[in-house]
Amino acid sequence: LVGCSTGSTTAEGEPDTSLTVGLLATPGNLDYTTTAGAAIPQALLYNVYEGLVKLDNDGTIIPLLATSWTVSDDGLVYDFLLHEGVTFSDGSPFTAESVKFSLERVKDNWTANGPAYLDPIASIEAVSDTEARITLSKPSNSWLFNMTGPVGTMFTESGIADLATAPVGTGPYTVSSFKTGDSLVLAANTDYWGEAPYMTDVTLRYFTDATAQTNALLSGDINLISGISQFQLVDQFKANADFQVLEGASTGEVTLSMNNASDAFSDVQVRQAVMYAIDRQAVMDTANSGYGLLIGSMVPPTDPWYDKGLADLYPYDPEKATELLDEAGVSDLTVAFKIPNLPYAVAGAQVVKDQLAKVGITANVTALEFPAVWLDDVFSGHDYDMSLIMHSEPRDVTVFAAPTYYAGYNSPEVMTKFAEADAADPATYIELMKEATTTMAEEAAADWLYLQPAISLADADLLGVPKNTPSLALDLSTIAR
Amino acid sequence: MTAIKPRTPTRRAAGHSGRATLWAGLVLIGLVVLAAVVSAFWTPFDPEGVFSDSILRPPGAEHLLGTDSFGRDVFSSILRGAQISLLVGTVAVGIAAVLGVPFGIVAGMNPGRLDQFMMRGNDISLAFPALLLAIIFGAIFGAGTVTAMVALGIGTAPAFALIARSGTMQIMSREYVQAARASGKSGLFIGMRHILPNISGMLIVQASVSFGIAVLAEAALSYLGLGTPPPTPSWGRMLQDAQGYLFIEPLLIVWPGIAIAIAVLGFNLLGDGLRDRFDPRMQVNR
Amino acid sequence: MVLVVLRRIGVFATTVVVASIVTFLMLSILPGNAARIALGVQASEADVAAQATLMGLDRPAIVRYLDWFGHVLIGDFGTSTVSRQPIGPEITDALGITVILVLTSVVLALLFAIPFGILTAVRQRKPDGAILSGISQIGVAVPGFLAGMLLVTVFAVTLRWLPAGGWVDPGEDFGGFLEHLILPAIALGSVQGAVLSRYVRSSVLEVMREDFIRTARAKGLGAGRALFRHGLRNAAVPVMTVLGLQIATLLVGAVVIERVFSIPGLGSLLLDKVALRDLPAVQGIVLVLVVFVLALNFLVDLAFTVIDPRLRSAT
Amino acid sequence: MTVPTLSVNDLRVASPFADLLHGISFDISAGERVGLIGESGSGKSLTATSVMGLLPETLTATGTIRLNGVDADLLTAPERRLNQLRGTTMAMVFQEPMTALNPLMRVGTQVAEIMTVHHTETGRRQARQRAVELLALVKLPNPAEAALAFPHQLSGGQRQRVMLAMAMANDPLLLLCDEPTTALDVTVQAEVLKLIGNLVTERGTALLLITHDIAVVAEVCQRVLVMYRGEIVEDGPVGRVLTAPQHPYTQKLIAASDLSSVDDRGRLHTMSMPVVGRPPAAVSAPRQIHTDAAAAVIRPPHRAVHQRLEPGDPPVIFNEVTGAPAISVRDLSRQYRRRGGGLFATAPIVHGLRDVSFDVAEGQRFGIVGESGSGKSTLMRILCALDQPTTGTVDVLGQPIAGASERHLRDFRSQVQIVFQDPMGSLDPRMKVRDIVAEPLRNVNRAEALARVEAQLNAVGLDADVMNRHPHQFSGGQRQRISIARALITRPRVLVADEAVSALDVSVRAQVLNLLADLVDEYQLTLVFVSHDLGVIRHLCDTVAVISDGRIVECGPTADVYDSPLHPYTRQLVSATPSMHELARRVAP
Ligand SMILES: Nc1ncnc2c1ncn2[C@@H]1O[C@H](COP(=O)(O)OP(=O)(O)OP(=O)(O)O)[C@@H](O)[C@H]1O
Ligand SMILES: Nc1ncnc2c1ncn2[C@@H]1O[C@H](COP(=O)(O)OP(=O)(O)OP(=O)(O)O)[C@@H](O)[C@H]1O
Ligand SMILES: [Mg+2]
Ligand SMILES: [Mg+2]
Repeated sequence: LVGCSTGSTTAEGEPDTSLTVGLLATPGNLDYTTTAGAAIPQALLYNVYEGLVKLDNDGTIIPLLATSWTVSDDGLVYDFLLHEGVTFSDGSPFTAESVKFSLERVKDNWTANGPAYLDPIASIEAVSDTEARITLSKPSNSWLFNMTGPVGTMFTESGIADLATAPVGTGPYTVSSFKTGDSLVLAANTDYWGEAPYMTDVTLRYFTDATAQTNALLSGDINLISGISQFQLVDQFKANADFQVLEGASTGEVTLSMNNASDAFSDVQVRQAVMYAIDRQAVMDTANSGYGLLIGSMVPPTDPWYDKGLADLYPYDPEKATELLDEAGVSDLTVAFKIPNLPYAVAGAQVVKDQLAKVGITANVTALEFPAVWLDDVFSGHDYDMSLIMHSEPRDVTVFAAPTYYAGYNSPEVMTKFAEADAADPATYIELMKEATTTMAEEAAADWLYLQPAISLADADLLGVPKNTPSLALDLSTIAR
Repeated sequence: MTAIKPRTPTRRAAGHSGRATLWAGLVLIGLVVLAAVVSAFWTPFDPEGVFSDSILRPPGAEHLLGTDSFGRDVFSSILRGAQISLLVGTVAVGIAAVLGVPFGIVAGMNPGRLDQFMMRGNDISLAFPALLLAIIFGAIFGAGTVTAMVALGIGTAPAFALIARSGTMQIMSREYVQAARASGKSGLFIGMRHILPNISGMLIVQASVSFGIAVLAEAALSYLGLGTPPPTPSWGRMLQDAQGYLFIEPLLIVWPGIAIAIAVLGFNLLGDGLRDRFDPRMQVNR
Repeated sequence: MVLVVLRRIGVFATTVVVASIVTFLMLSILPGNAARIALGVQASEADVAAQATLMGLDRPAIVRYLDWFGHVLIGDFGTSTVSRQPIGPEITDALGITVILVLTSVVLALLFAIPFGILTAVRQRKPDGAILSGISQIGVAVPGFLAGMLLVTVFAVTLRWLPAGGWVDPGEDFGGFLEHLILPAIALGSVQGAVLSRYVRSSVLEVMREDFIRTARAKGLGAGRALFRHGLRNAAVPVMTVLGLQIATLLVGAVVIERVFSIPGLGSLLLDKVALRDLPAVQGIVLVLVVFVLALNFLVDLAFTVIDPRLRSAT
Repeated sequence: MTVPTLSVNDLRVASPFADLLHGISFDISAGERVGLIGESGSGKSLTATSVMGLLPETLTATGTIRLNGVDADLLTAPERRLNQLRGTTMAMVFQEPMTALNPLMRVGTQVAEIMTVHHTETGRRQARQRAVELLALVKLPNPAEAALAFPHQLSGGQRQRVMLAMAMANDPLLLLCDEPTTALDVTVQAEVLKLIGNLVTERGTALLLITHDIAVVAEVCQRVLVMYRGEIVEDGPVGRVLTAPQHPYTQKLIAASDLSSVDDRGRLHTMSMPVVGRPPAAVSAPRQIHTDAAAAVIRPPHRAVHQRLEPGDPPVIFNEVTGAPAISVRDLSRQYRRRGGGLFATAPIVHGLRDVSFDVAEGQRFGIVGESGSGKSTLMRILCALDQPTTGTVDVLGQPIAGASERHLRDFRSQVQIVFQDPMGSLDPRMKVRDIVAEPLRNVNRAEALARVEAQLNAVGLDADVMNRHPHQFSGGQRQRISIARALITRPRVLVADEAVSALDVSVRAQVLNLLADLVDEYQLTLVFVSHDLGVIRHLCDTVAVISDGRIVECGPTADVYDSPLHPYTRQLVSATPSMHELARRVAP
């Protein structure tokens, strides 16, 4: 790296252990127990905060603060064995009591980031300092997965006074400064119980403009962009020896949602007509410069019940679409297409609108301010016919199927299957999940256009940059130079 | 005493360079208007469609200025974009004038308490610049061309009020206003028949300058995502879209940049030219 | 005398109060549920309602206004619903950045505009004057953020001389501060400079037609000296008015450049807070901006009094 | 044979569009005082600015201008050389004292500058001291303090003295004065002229004094040049030119300047170039005072003077009329609070009028004379209900108008009309003459209005075909006729004229005065005529009130007041207003 004017270039021989990462969504504060959004977990989960388990880069659940665990045969009792000698960054020790304290807090004190995920828990017991027993009220396949996310975070009683600005966790980093809208600086936790991270000073710099972010990388202000949105630049970076391009999978399904409860889309034939009318490849080509994966359902390849074939369920066939519309007795369909004012949605919507027009559907596009107005109108108010948004939470298909959800998809059969699946043994779990998600695809609950690629750009000399983003976290501990 | 000789060589000489400016401005504005009118009936390609098979073509015989990331013909978009620019300018300036001018005239015609009071009000609205209003209005009513135009209009109104007021105060001291009052004419009559026509010169200058500012502001708002939503082509949006392709197709940023510059330059030159014409000093031979 | 000062301050205070009411009213009709935004899409309606009560969103408008403005008067802007921090420091930090940026750019603009404007005025009828004047006209016609983008492309991305954006506090690392300041200040200043140079030009042209310049020439001062000794101070008066207005609009207007350069200034803060519906913060920012502008106008008035003896005393 | 100080030879000045000066030549010797007169636009200022080398860039000049002791031709000399000459060898005083000084610089510094620029004083401090001396020389009261004042703190006359001090600072060989007193009051004008005369005589400076006022020339100069359309048409000793003008233009100019000489019909001599002559029929209707049952009896107006107003003195009612006067003013005061003072200064109170009481009888021609700022316009505005008095009552035609609402004034509005000073400013440049004249009419249909406008325009001596033209297409005199037509179209009973001829060239002034006199007779108007020029009042009015500093100080029959002024201020005024005959006598060879 030459001519880098701001990065701290150290003297010859000494390794440069500082890293600056460019990110787009800025956290409003540092408390993800009460503040929604992916930005806080992205910065803090696995870096500052840790749970008993974590999701590795391939999407497998692996031990973290727990060294191992056993599950009773009925699937109701989990016994976790905890690491010894772990302390929080405020010096207090991590014990089974911390587990009890943290998980019990979720129900009453968490308002954001899915407190319901831990509903299956019936009781938590600190058997000894290093043994924690968690009893479920019913068997659940998803809860341990959910434990890898924010709700599984371990807190200490002495460290929750000021979660918004002074997080206290057991992770490899501590927060050394935070300027809203500008940057979050992490410093290596010198008392970390595990292997010390290579990068000792990490600055997360927040940009509001993707171009500014890319420029910062090009000019050497930052070393890494995790999850770029300007895919058109990928080829250019591939050709540039100063940088490396890491292509991975995300859990973000870019979804053309249709309000199943609206007059326009309550008829499954009409929804299917839309499926045929849209050339998903063309949408991806135009809005994403061809980057991404056609999925056809709300399941990314990192989920065990991923079915590759669903991508071809509704091939691009405008004539078929017209036929279906005729059959449904629909003509001159005009729909309110309310999208969030985010770049990918704005780009994708233009292509969708154009293609719908070719089968006689008029889509009136309005770009609503995101999050404020879009949430109010579309998400809470269900006042829309069609929208286009990325669902980035992992394994969110069950949420999507709920009749109260904004998609208005109402299939008791699918809901029952999800419930059965959660309680079933692991093999049946996968089978049932596959069935339910396939049904949703067949009934065209929504048009899952494509899976957003997780593409990161980094200085060529960076090693161990996480490729995939199976969870919300951006795991910095593996990065080296 | 200043002798007034409107048809003297002095005025013609002074107006000479002004005339070139005026014409240059008119020609540039003419180009923009032409683009807007022509594009209402015809553009080489559809500027609002999506053409996945012709993305990012360089300029050539088929696509005069190339195509953008949606495969749209840039030339067609530029032509159509003139409509938005003219619309924003016209409506914003119209709103500003409709709000500001009567306000300024009333204040200027009633020196004393009322004037003081109105001017404090004007100070307050001056403290809410157009961009601030656009941000707030965008949040309240949703971002879009209409919001942008209204915000720009309201934000520009205080400037019109100031100009109208100072013009009115000048005219009020003229003896023909006194004469009209001496014949028992009402304030409304004096405002409409004497003051408005006589300050129209400075108002037109102000309008022309504000027009240019509005075109620039629309571009800035589009850059912030508070302007015209897609797919309606607007020059500001085109700039915003193009900046992501700066390294891939730098020309994409050049064309809308030039279009904006032409429009703004046109209105500024027109304003300068008109100022030379309307400047009272130019008409008074000292 | 004291009475008059008090009266002036009284008028100023009234203006501020009215401005605060306008601000409050305008923002109280913001759509979007701040509580829902804070909690996110998965929160239950009950949680959202509870959160709204917590944020005090359920009280009548007049109560909320009085509560808010009362606290503002004692310097308490309330607590951000997003960052959970007192808003005051957030605003002052961002304001500080924007003010530094704006003032630097205005100084740069003046350094350019004054000589350039005078030159184009003096050489008005010469070809070089016309060409320079044309250049400044084009400068006025270029959107500021385009200038910023081009500067970044050339000096940060291609040449890698300067950072592409961001901000460093002067107290932290002064060199770094300067490096980060240069490009945005130039981007902001170049367009302002072009605009100002037009005003300087017309102002100087105006002054050059004044009788007292002719008097000075008749005394034996050369054209340049006459302009320098007698013209400039007179020409400064209208330019200062414009400058005052410009600084006022720039406080918000800089947001575009702040975006291009990812600078956490006041405009950026406002946009962020509006997006998050952080109402107390938005109200605080808007009020600070408005009061700042009102105060600025007051100071410009004052400055006129210093420059222009005609305003100092009544005849 | 001595070399003249200034020698101008075949000076031609041209703009890209027209020739402005057609080859003029003249000499001025040392110590000689030469006047340059001519109508507006004849090229007087161009001549002077050519000499100074300060012509606008757009104009080109040919010919030669030589200055004694300077080897170069001023027209071709390099700018550097001219800079050395300006302010030392030659100096100039401009017309407009209000704008000719830098408003942001103390006057002392501005005077000192001319010495520091030319290094005629060794240092800044010396220059300052000398500046104070110079200010004393031009008789500024309190020169040391005046030096520290800003221009706006001085009156017009004082500023003109500062200009003069500046011009004299380096003892120039040649002094050019371009209408140095046009903007000043007659009384002040006389002082400044005397000062100029004295200064140049003392130092033997050659003087070129530009003016359009022949009286000014007679006051100061020995020789006079008469300019007409870019040429010098007459050049001779003042006495000779005044008494025996050779060129027809000069003859007319002198005739028109003389307000005391009338022809056999009692009319002033005019320059014979009216656009349309007035139909002679209406002219010589014998003057008769309008009388009816209720009308006031006009006694010969009695003389009254305010020598000095002590508090508690009974107010004097001037020109008191028994019966029903057309205008009756009692204890009228008007104060202004001046705004736009300093940011922190209290608004000072200005007295426009103080305790004014007088009557005007129906049919009377009542003149008001006084210097600038004495309150004349304020009084006129109140009489027309355009302004409200602070205290006091005003009855016009039996109707109290102080405090009356606009609705109650409706009838009054058509009965009382006003004519203003500025021939351009009193006509809306955007309106057609037709609409301007018709403006005061109400409840009249279009056709009738047009007919009345046409008749009225005829009555003021304008053709009907001017109706569709705009004001800028008329000369000053014509514009004033249009103003008069507008004022008379409602057949008012009272006509108020505020400086109605002050802005007109001498040549047109006589025409307008004649017209006014005729119309007042014809329409049996009560006339209130304001002027700062006693000569004009004397010609037009039977009664005059002299106003000074917001008070009437003297009032009586015009001839009496003129011939034997009682109040000191009136005396000053009268002596400053020379008549043509007197001028001729004074300068007679
Ligand atoms: N800069 C100029 N360009 C063109 N024509 C000019 C210029 N200055 C003056 N003139 C014209 O030259 C003629 C003579 O002007 P000048 O100012 O010398 O008149 P004047 O005799 O001084 O009149 P006044 O009594 O009104 O001052 C006028 O017709 C005027 O319009
Ligand atoms: N609107 C006003 N506000 C403040 N002061 C005023 C106003 N009008 C007139 N005055 C002041 O009142 C005094 C009388 O003014 P007025 O105009 O009546 O004088 P004038 O005799 O008509 O003078 P001139 O011969 O210059 O026209 C002056 O000192 C003037 O400055
Ligand atoms: Mg002149
Ligand atoms: Mg007056």
